[in-house]
Amino acid sequence: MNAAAVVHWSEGGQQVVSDATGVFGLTWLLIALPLLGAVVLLLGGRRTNSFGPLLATALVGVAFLLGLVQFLQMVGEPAADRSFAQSLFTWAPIGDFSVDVGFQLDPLSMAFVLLVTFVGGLVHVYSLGYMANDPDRRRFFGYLNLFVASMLLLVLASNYVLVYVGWEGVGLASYLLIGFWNAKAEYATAAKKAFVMNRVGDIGMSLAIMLMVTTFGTTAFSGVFSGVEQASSGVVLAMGLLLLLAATGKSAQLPLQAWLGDAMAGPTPVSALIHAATMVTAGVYLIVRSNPIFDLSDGARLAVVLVGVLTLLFGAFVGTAKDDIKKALAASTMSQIGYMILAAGLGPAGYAFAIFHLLTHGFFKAGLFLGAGSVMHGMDDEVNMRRYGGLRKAMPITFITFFVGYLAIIGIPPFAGFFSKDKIIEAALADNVWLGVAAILGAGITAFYMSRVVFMTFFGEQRWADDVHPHESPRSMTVPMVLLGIGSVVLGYVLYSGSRIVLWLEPVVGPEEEHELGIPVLAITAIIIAVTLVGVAIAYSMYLRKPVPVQAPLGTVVTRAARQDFYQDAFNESVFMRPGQYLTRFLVFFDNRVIDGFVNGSAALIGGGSARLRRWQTGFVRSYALSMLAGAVLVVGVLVLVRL
Amino acid sequence: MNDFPVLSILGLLPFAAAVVVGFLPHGRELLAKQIALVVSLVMLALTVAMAISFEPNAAEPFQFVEKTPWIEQFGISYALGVDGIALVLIAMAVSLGPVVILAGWNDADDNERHRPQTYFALLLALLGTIVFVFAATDLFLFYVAFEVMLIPVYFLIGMFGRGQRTYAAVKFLLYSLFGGLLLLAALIGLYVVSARELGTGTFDWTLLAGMPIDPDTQKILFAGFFFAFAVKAPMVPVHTWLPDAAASATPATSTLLVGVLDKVATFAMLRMVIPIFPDASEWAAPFVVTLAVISIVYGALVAIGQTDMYRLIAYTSVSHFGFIILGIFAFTEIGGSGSVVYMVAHGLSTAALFLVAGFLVKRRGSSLIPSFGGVQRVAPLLAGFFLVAGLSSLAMPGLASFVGELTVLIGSYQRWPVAAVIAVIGIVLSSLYVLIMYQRVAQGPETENVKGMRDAVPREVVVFAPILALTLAVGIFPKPVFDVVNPAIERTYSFLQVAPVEPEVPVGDVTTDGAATDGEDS
Amino acid sequence: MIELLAATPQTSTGEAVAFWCLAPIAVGAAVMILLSRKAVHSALWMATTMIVLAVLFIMQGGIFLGVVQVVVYTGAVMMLFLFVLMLVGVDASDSFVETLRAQRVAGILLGAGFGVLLMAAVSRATFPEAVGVGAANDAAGGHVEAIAEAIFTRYVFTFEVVSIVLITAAVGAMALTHKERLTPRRPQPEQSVDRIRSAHPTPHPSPGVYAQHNAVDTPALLPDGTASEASVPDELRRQGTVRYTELEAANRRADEDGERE
Amino acid sequence: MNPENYLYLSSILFVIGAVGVLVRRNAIVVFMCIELMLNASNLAFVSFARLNGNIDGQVVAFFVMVVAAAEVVIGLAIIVTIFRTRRSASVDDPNLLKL
Amino acid sequence: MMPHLADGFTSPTFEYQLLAPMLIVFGGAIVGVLVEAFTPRGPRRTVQVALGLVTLVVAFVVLLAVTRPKLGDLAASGTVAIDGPAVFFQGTILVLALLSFLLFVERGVDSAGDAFTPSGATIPGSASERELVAARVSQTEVWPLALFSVGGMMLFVASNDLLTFFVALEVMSLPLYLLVGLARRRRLLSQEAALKYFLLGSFSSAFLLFGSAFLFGYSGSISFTGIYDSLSSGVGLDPLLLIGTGMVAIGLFFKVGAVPFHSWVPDVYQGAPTPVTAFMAAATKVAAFGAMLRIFYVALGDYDWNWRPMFWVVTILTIVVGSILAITQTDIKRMLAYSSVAQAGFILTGVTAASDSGLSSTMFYLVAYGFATIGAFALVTLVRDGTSEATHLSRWAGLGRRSPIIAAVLSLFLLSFAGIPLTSGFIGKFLVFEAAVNGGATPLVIVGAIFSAVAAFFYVRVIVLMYFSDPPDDAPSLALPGAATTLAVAVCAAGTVALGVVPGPVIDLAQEAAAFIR
Repeated sequence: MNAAAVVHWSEGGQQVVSDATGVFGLTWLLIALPLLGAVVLLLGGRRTNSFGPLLATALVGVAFLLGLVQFLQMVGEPAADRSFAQSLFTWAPIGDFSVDVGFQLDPLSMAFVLLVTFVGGLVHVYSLGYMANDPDRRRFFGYLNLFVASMLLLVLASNYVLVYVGWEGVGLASYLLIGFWNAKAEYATAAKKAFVMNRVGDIGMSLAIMLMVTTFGTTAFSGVFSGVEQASSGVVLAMGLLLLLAATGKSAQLPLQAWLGDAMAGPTPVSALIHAATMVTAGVYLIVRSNPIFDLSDGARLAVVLVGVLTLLFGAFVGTAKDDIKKALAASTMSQIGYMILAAGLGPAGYAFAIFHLLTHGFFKAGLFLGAGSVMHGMDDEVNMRRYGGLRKAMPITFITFFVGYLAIIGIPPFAGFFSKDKIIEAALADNVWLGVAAILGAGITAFYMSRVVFMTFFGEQRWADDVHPHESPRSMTVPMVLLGIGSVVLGYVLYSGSRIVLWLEPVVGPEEEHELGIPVLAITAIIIAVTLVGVAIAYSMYLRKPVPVQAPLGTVVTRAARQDFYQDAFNESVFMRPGQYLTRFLVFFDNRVIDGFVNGSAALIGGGSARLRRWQTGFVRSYALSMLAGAVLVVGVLVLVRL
Repeated sequence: MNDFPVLSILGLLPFAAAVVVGFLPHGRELLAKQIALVVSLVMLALTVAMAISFEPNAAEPFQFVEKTPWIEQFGISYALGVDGIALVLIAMAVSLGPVVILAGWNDADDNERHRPQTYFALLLALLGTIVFVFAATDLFLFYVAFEVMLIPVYFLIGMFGRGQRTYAAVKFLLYSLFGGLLLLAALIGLYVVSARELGTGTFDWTLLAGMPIDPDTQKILFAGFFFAFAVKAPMVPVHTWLPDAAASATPATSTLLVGVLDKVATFAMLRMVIPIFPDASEWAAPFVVTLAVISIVYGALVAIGQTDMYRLIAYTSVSHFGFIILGIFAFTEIGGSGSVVYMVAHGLSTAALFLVAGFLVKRRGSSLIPSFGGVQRVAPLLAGFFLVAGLSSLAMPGLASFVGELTVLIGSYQRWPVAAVIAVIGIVLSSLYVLIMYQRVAQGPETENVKGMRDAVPREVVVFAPILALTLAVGIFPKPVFDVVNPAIERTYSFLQVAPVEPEVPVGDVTTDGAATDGEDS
Repeated sequence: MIELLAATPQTSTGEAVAFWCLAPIAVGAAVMILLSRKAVHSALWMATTMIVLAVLFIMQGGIFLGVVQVVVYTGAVMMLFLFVLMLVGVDASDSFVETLRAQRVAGILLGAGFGVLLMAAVSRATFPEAVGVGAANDAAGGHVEAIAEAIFTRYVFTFEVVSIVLITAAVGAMALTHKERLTPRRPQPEQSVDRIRSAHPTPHPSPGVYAQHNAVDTPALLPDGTASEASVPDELRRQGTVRYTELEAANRRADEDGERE
Repeated sequence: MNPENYLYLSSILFVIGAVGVLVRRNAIVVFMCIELMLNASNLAFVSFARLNGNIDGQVVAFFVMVVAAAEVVIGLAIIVTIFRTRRSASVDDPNLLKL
Repeated sequence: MMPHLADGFTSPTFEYQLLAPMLIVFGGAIVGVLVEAFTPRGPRRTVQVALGLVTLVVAFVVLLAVTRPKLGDLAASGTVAIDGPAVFFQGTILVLALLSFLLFVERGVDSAGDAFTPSGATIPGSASERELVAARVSQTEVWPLALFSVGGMMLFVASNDLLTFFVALEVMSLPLYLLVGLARRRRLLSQEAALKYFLLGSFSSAFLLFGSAFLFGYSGSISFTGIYDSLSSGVGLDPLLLIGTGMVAIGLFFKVGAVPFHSWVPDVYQGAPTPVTAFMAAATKVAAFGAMLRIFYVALGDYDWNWRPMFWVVTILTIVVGSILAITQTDIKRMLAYSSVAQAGFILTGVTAASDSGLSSTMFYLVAYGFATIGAFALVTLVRDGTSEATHLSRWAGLGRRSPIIAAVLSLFLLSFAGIPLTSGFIGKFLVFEAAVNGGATPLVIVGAIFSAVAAFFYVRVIVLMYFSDPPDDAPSLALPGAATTLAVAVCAAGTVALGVVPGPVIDLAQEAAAFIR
């Protein structure tokens, strides 16, 4: 739609962004298809009850196929020509400033398109079974479609404003889906909490956009990235930190991580899709996408690294203490995204690995969540792992797929997670020894808590209640799980071999920076695997060799703290919520009593003055004469005074 | 353009209809409503026709100009005309006309004291004054419309309101009069100054705008104008009339009052305050911006603490008006255009909120938030409306307010970064007040209170649909609005001395979407 | 005499002596108006002041005015005052207890303040040489002629308008005091004839006779114990303030109840 | 002697009259005090006539006497009317109209 | 001596064309007195009514047809100035008087007759009073008295020397003292009002007269022209000028009801028969302001920097106290009385401008105010409790539903008082404020604006009562107005709207007329 090829700077050299033609010209359809589904389902009312869910699933499927076609087409292009721009219309033109509704399809967004549509499609299919008996499932599928559309908009947008639109859109979808069963008051609260905390992060996004417009006069990626070199270092640092703030909100990183655990209130497919595979990784996408900004600011990258490493440990510790299977997985998600953020913070050395881990994680974590959903499905929505045990016989497919995901996440070769996590840890070690140590420690804890989950759920004696009859889930649910399981097995190697992922992303994030490692790579891998096995062993000794009590033991101080998410909610409550409530209450009082009181008080004062003055009107003619004489003195006095 | 006096007809038609409707005998209530609806639709058609033949980039400031001498001794004329800003706001107001009439269809039916005829006559009269107030290019005529506007609202609140309607009506009127009379004093001062500067005194905007006035005088006159508009807008700390008025008025009245009428103030800041008192505007801008930011945060915080839906919505408006004023006083084109879009968006979102809240309140008989709970279980459609209205209020992308809020923030950040940074807190607070209200009203288990509540009836759907459509239209494709507004904003700020804000690192020529030429030739 | 007093612009010693004798009298009499308990005394002090003022007028060349002052003011107006005083009770005397709080103190203070302002103004004015009315008189051919000329030429319209004031006074006094008769006064013979023809040739019983109270509003009791309405003045009956005995009141209530049923 | 002395006298009489209006309760006396004020004014007029050599001052004084006479008639008529109704000539008694 | 006198006597000139309107009114009044004396009681009232109305109409016609074309001259040897303002004010007074007379005529609203007692001489509540009521006698002296007063007002605004000024004041006032005491209902209040008005009025006249003496002493002349001429010369006598200015002002402040000389206003307005109240509130105010403008603009025209501070103080006091006091009133007549005090303050704002625009704006305001005031008081006569007017505000609750037209028209007048656009009051306020700002009295305008809002409160309170409250159980009856009242109210309402919507012609008139001659 726009002028022909314009130049897009990237550290890797010249990247040509060409006008989207051919199949790339259909990029807008990627978003439009699920959006259409959402509109039809949400506005169509009860009429669409019968075919709505299927339609929604089909539309996402079509989008996936379209993405696949585009991918194949893109693979055929030379590496430098893999970026395509499409501008639909000008959204807000004001003087020299203007925002287009425009998309940029390049290797990075392509990866996300495939992830989102594939996992999204599978989750849709899964949901057909999982939500089969929910009276509101039409709405559910509408929301899911809305989410997919927003997520695609987020990753396809060619400027930050449009990213922000998608950003908020996924937030809204997340809110709607977390609160899908809002008849339960806590669920509604959880949804609200997620939305509000996300909005806190959005402050960063808004401010970053303002800063960009002020600095560059545009928010388009091309414009911002080409101008960023000339911007002052303070501005670049500020932009980086603001984008990081946005990322922490969406990706549940410290200090805005508190919502994710509660978000498990949503139906499990939602947790799989939104709160594991896609939306929560948007922060990683944002940082990687903004790589020209982070490349230029060591300070911003340091902040990113710190957030990542702290969150990965935090999430890991929390994960060890949770008895709720979904919450344990949520903590794990938090921790794994910590890895990604950490990688992204390492700069050119880590961008590709962040995305790598993001993709593999998308598969195995989605699979794990779907597995958990399957378990819950068979266990009458019981989420407490202390009430599980020995389920591997009752639901073999679920067990196998779950176990594959488990192996992937703890990083056992050759499962997917092994490759991606290993790369991150290597990069971290190369950057700073302590970072590496923390990352390796995190891997160990990951192994421990994930083993704990697997052991408590599928191994050991049965601990479920008498009236529960575990059974395998229907085909619609198991097929997606199997597909994701396959992905968890092969995706790592596929992307790793020949540095495929690195090369694929090179046009966007630049070439991988070679890092110097003091010790051989194999040694590191060995150490990591060793630590992982130690974690598994500890879990084995604690949860498989000893019976798991149905009532959770009190535990140590640390355990208790971890169970409470290290008192993050208590902290938020006492530092923000309570004072906020007091402030609000005070201001309401202030408004009613002081401001309005002042107004009403003035009125009363005038009224009172009137009543008092009125008493001068005594009805005695002599008093009136007196006031007249007083007036005479006044009048003549004023006249005389003027002459003085 | 042509000689067809479209603005006069647009303004006078509802008055004529109001007289007819007001004098309809008992028993003809339905006819009254129908006339009102038809007239409002005719107005809408006229406005659409006007908008189509409007030329955004015309050289002269006003189009559809009409001018007849009125009080020649004082250079007062009956002068009408619209620029882009006025056109957009008239369009917004007139679009809400049929919506509001339909929404208030049964509002006056069970009123023991007063007849529906009166209700609809007052609504029509209000619509008429609104047209005049936006279309007047003579300041005196503007003032007349500005004050006359109070009368129908006053009666609408006092006659057809609920609760403390008398208190609210009187408070509204006195507040407005207080501001209005100071405005009158300032207006007279301006006239006297114009007589000195131009030889003959005048109230003609085209002569007054950009007229040299010595700075001290400007400051005094500015104070008079600004105070009146701050009361109307409403800004903290002169806002307390609004919650009372909104809590007592019918939703239809509140919609027009908050959604449209209060825009007069922000409109007048752009139309009058800045072009006529540019120096004083620059001088006072830090103060105004501070107040605006206080309004944003304060309004939102107090909104969070409200237990009455109507009052809550009123306080959200205080917050939103803070954004609008912040945008205006950013003195950047982005901020200015953004604030106009925000005005439109706020009109729509407030309309949606008030009207949907009204549907709920009508069913429940109470506007207190705790008297609801779990509405979604019994009336999912209504709850959905409510949520969408709320999202519109919290500036969800895709909806109109987002466009306004984002551009306002960008525009104000360019000039007043600190203010913009504080104002951004408003977006968190807005999600709090909207979602808390939605949660308490619509979510959670179905409560005794809402048992048997009927879901939205077709009339309500018809009321909500156009608002939603407009909100989405402006949210997704705001360009037509910007195209119309931009030239007017540019003209407005051309009176100022402040340097336009230039990007530090201009990269306009290499963007894919930011090219300066995009607006015209794509 | 006329020349002596009127024509001199400057005050002669004689005038000064006269002034210093008369002025204290005028002030004293004026003060006495305020201090006299009885209104009629005040009126007399008032007359005193007026006469003194008449002399002062004459001393300043206002001979005609002085005469008018005595004739019209002291003669007619003061008599009117006295007449009305007689009408409302010549003995009536004011209580000297001030009922309005602080009225007297405030009045005197304000009066003093006002007086100071006035006199300060007069004292600060620097008057030119007094001209005297002599020249004006001479121009017209004499004092009375001068006044006459002013009245009948320059101020003739005003003079005629003054007549309106007088007419107003007359009409007003009539309106407030004259009661119009609706029916011609009936001659006494006719009244006595009517009396004999009526049911009550004898005088009505006087109120209170045979009743508990001897007051006008208590009706007389007839021998049968009922009250005689005729014994109370019509006025009271109309006002409904007739005081019945308890027994009678009870009977009446019973009657009324009966009627209602 | 200085002719201004007449003005001092006039001022004093005027003030005494004014104070009399404030402190006396009998309507007729109050009214007399007002007449005293008018008389004081007349004295001022006559004195100024002499100071300025303009006979008009005396003419005014003459008219004032006529007008005052008429005023007295009306005033006394009003007082008499009130007296007939209330049996009192005190200006303090009629005070139904207040507040 | 006689021959001498004959020699020096020059016949006074009498410009009949200029004086004709006044002469007609006075003549009509004198004929009225004769009618009083010689016409039998039966047709007497009819004759008086006809005579009164015809006199006013004829005077108005003559004023427009004969006097107006000739204006700009002194008349009657310079004692009267028939200039633009004089003719404008005389015309206004005649029109307002005519409207008030229509209320005098009305017998339809009170079952017993018109608003006046059948006989002022009877004791209230006495048998003889009842007898007279039963016979439907009326006190027809009201008519010539009112005409006298009208004539006095016309002379008051035209008088060009201190003597005529004083005499006109008395001609205007004396009949009013009497009229106030002649109410049919609540006669005790009426008589009390008359006594208060009379005593305080005479008191203020004495001040005015004393001040006149000092002005005369300062200038050596009683003509306004003479005073003006001497302003520059008599430096040593300045203190006299100060005292004179102040005390003359006091007399006029009293007449217009400015604070602190206002205390009579509420009592007298409440006690007087309502038609008389309307007459006083409208016409007297016009006359008093007319005279005030003349003396301060003509005689003291170049002295304004000296008297303006005094006006500032009084204006502010008047606006503030009038507005504030009206808030707590519970009687509608008293409320309107305080409103008229506050309005006097706004008019004074215009006077303070001391310029031609101050003059013309004041003129316009007075016309606007006059119409609205007469209209408002006319409506007060219509709401009745049994026999007398229901003036307590609580009795007016819910009137909007019971009688939409009365309520609507009253609201119109109240909104006009409050200065809401599209009513005459707004234009009036705009004009005086404009004049004041132009004349450098901006602070006054700000005070005026602020207290306009306070004043609006009590006007609005009545509207609230009428429309937003429920009527009391024993709601007062609503009298059906007769033709006369209807006509008066209609004219007032039409005037109020017309002056608000198309004020141009009247502003033109006022501006053209706004030139005093000296």
